[in-house]
Amino acid sequence: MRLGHAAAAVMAVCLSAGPVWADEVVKFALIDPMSGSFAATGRLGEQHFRFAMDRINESGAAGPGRKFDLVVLDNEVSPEKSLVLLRKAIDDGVHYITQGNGSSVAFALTDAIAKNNKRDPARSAMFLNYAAVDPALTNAKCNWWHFRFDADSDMKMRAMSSYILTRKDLHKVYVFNQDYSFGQSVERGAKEMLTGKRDDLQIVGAERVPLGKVKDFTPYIQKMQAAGADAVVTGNWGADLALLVKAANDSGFKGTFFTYYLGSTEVITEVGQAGRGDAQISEWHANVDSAPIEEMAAAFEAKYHQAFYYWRVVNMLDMTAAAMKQANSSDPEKVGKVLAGMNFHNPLGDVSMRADNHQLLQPMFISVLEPGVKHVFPEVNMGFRTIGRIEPDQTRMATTCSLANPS
Amino acid sequence: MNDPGSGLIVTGLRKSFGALEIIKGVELSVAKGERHAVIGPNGAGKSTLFHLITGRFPASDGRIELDGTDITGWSAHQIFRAGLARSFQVTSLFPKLSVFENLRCGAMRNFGAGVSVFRLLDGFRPLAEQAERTMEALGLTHRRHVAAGSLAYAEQRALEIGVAIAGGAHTILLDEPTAGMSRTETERAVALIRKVTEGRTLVMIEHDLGVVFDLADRISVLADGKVIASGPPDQVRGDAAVRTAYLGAAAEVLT
Amino acid sequence: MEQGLLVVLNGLVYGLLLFMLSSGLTLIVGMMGVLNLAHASFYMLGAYLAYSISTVVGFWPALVLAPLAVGVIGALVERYGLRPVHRHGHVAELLFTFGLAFVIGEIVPLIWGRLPVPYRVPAVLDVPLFALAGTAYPAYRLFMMLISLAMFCALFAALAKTRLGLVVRAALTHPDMVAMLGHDVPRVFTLVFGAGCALAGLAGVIAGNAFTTEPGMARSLGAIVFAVVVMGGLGSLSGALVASLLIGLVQTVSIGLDLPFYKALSALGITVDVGGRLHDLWLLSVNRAAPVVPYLLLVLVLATRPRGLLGSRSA
Amino acid sequence: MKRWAPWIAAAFAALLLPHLFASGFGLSLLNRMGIAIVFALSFNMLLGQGGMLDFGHAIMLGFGGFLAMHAMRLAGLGWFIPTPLLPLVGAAGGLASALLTGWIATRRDRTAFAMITLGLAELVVAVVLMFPSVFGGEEGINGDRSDGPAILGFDFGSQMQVYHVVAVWTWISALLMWRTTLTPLGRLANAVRDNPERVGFLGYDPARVRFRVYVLSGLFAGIAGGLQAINDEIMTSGNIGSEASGAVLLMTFIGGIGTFWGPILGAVLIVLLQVALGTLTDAWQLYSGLLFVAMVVWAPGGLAGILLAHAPVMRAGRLGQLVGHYLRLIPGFALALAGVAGLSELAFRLEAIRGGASTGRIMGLAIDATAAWPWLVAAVLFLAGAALLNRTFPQARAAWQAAAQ
Repeated sequence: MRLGHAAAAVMAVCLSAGPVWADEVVKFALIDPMSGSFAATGRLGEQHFRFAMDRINESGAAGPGRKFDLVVLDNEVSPEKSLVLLRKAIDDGVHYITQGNGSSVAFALTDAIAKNNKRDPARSAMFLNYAAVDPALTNAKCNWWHFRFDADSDMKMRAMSSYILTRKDLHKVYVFNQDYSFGQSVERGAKEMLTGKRDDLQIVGAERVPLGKVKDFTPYIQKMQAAGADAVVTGNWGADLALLVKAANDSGFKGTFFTYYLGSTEVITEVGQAGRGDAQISEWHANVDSAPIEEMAAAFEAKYHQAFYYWRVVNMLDMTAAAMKQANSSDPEKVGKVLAGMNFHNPLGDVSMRADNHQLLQPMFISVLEPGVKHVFPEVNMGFRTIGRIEPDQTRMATTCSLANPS
Repeated sequence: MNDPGSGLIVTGLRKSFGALEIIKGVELSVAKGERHAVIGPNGAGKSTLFHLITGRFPASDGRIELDGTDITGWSAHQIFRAGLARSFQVTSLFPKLSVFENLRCGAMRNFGAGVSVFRLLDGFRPLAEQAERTMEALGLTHRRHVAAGSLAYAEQRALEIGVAIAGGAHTILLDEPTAGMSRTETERAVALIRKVTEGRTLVMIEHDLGVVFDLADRISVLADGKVIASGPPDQVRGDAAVRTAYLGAAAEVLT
Repeated sequence: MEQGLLVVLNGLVYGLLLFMLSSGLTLIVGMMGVLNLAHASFYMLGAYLAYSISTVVGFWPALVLAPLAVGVIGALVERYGLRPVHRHGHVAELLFTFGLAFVIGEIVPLIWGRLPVPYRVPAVLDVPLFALAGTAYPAYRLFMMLISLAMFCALFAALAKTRLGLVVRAALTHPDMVAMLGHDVPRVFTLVFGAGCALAGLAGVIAGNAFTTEPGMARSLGAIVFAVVVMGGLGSLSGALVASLLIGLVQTVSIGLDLPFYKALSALGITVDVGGRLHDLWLLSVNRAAPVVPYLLLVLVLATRPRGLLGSRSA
Repeated sequence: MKRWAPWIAAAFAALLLPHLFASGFGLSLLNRMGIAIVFALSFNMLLGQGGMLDFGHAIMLGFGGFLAMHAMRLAGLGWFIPTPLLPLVGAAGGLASALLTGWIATRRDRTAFAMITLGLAELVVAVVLMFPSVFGGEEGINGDRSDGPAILGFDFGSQMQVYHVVAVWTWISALLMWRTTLTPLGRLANAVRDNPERVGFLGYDPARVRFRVYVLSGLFAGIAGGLQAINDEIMTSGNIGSEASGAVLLMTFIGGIGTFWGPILGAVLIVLLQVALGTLTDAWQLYSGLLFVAMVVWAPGGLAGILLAHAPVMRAGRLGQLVGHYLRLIPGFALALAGVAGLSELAFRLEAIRGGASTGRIMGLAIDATAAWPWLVAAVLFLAGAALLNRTFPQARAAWQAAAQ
């Protein structure tokens, strides 16, 4: 009897002590912040995973007798902690790793997973990325085991900037981001795609703040006001967005926010009425016209008393389940070979996973927070109204990535 | 008087704390090999004088010479290296270290061990032997492994002297070595001091006049920050100024 | 110009908040020589308790009750935790308060959750007070400033007029005298520790809703408070005030200066190779470097001038 | 010969351990323990042996780790830097950073020293984030340990090979640190800890003694950093920050700062708590914090101190007298522990349920944290245990005192 095995077995039992014992339980380790500044964001993600998994387990979408189970690991958005947790998950026999908050973490994970799979192919792991959107993850630092189900920040910026350019009432844009790879890529994208495109539109300021450290954004808002900004482009998420908008609200800032992540309840609550007219780019929002997802959102809300937000988590797990069913295996390499290049039909249309860089192409929506729409956030009595749909093919961008199948 | 430039010579020494002047121009001269006692009423500045000589405080003014070298303004460890060691009125040992280790620390510098990490301490034979010798002289050999902090008071006082002399410094300053001791303990301590300071220069602060007249070759009387008398015991005993100083102090205490 | 005024106002609010925290710590350090590493944890407790109390009876009673509760907790900690370790020396006390900060940091999320709690500014004060250069100034900020100033005056009055204050002041200026004060010294320690914690709690009450009340709030402020206390001089209240305002202003004003060093240097007539090995340094802007200032000062003051700005004794 | 026996035994144990714990989980655990042991021992060189409470000890580990990581990347570019020698690079990094920070910090002692290191910890993290090209900003920098030249066919990619690198370096470092305690510097460090002023009157500059100990400690912390770089293959600002420094303080103190080997106990225990308990419960940090505070108040000697207190009893052959008394402590202790654990677990679970977690399991048991009865049970357990301990503990202590005479 090896003690290590015994210990590992005990761990595994405790970890997987889910409600149902099935023929095969496929464990997914969610490595995201469950404490600290971004805990709310991580928890929201966890609820969506549980929701999506329950659906799949009920319908048997992953194949007969195959159930999904979630292991939640709190990384406090720290790359080095994430790697310790990744190690732990792999040691415990988890083959599917998923993460979304923080491209800094995603870089560490994708790199470590690639190394692990090379050294220990029997314990290969797949990285399902539902929200880390630094373009480099599917370009310079791409890796066969990484699949991204959210549009990258350049794809989103291209859609967003084309909308901003149509808004003739906007003249002075301030670019405000978190200081890490993702925020830097948003800033770079905004500068590239907005500078020199319209004579009466200029970027009047660009600034980055430490991730999750600033508690009072008032001085930054005052800088924006001093610069006369009438639009703010920001990739901030979680508390960094909520507090930013809260400070803007307190200081009477009149400009429009163009965001990536305005739609989460946490942020909406802080935004209040001042959010009217602020815009976001996303793959879904409550007023995208799709009855099946509306049903889903209602079910989610009934269960978790939160607004449904991460449609892409449901889509991601649905696609993974379908790939498992098709591969008739939960071996990550076999599943990955099906996922790469997979075409999938979901309630919003056809989506496809690019084979060359494992980036999902899906419809995107630009929407504006307004009253008088069908589904509103009760806190503010407003909801998002679509003002533009971007088809999957329009979001395709050139990639420097070249992927070879694992040996 | 003596061979100038030899022994310990203090000239015009002054020390103020803020506006308060404690040492007001002390002149002191201790010849090589001499046993010298510093006496005086409480608050005369005796301990402060020792602190100035040994580099604990910087002097405000004046000059301190050890064997012809000007050591004014040197730091404590430099003064020790020049050959001057001291003990403290309030026991100042290494409480968690054993008796043997305390003595070894006392001797370490002068028995060849620098701040080295390469050689093992046990490799310094003469150092261990010196610590053993001192321990034996102190009569503490049977307490060798006991932590200094757990020793009885008299033992701690003995060790206090031992740590000061273990390094073999040629000039030793003892600050009230017999303070708080019983009659018999004091006698033993005096014998010990006599034995271990053989052939060295000794300066001691002492309240017990019996001890002073027993041990000292010469005596200096410090009162109100100045040396008011200095000389062989008999001469000092008869000095009028000394009587006034002591009686004055006593009178003050009485009223 | 008006923009500058706003910046200064914000700096003052932040500085006064720091003072509220550091004044309590200064008292504790000055009297007892205990560098309470858990001081900012009491600030956090203040905010959380105020949140809980305000959900039941509203903000105004919480403004009084929460600091009192924190003060009582502090006094209990002193009596049953700190006093027993006192005989092991200052390092043991430091270790104790370090452990305490750690444990409070773990217990708070246990009780209130890991997410920020919705502790809100009372509606009466949640209005813009005036507008300067197109920027609204929230009334609550002024309220924070007033509370801080009121506390400052109350503290000085208490120190000047009450018997306890007399003892505390004596102990601050002549620490050795504490030993000679007689039998009630331990009780004075308990009171001072409790009062210091209550001040931290009060700071938590008024800052928790202006910023966010979340489990990390102690961590982000803890070290800064130390910087203030050490810079001001251990045991010096006026030193703490000066240092608080200084750091508050430096931190806030510097946010407005996103001037890279290489530009600042070229203004001084020095040109540097921006593409060279040190490009991180040259491209670093003043506002990014500013957060370092308090810690740099903390280290330098301790290493070179242990008495701090206005202190009379060494750390 | 007798003094070498533990070291030889440790070497054999190190050879044997990976075969007992050959699973990936077991090896990860062992690797973490080895790194933690080196780090904690280097920390105790300062706190236990030199009386320096360093709140920024992770700075030295971090610099060592970052330098080793850069060397690892150079190896990836074709430089001849064998992976097993990266800890030496780490040592250089630790040493360099110790020269810098030590030059400032060791001028002062005790509380002032502790405060300076506290400031340095904050300062260094802030500075590290300002230089992304060296330290990688929020992402940190990563490398591939198998990029180095293969030695005898080993590329050091697998966990098992990493284990052997870690084990060898842990053994060497521990031995060297132990040897340091037997040198003049080691003894002077003790003297400076006990009474810095007196050291000055014995011909040594106490600040200089502190500086040398600090620098040496930095060297070993750097080795730990190098090992960490090999094991994790990433270094970030988090490895340098005050949280990492706090963790090493916790484990060292819990193990016991009064002996050389105490920190080893602490490192093993805390890593076990962290990795083993960390999977079972979210509350391990609270447990280690409570343990730490309890130790500071009641057992400042740590675990090693408790064990050591029984050495005289054992020598006198009276350990048998105590067994009965100690057995009687167990029920009270177990009850109190179960109570505390139950309460914290319930609180954590309740918090998780509020946060949206659906499974209501505590350590594998289906207990509903929203109901009142589990709370009552836990509270009663705790109170009963405390009451029992209140009776049995003084008896046990009296028995120990009698036996230790």
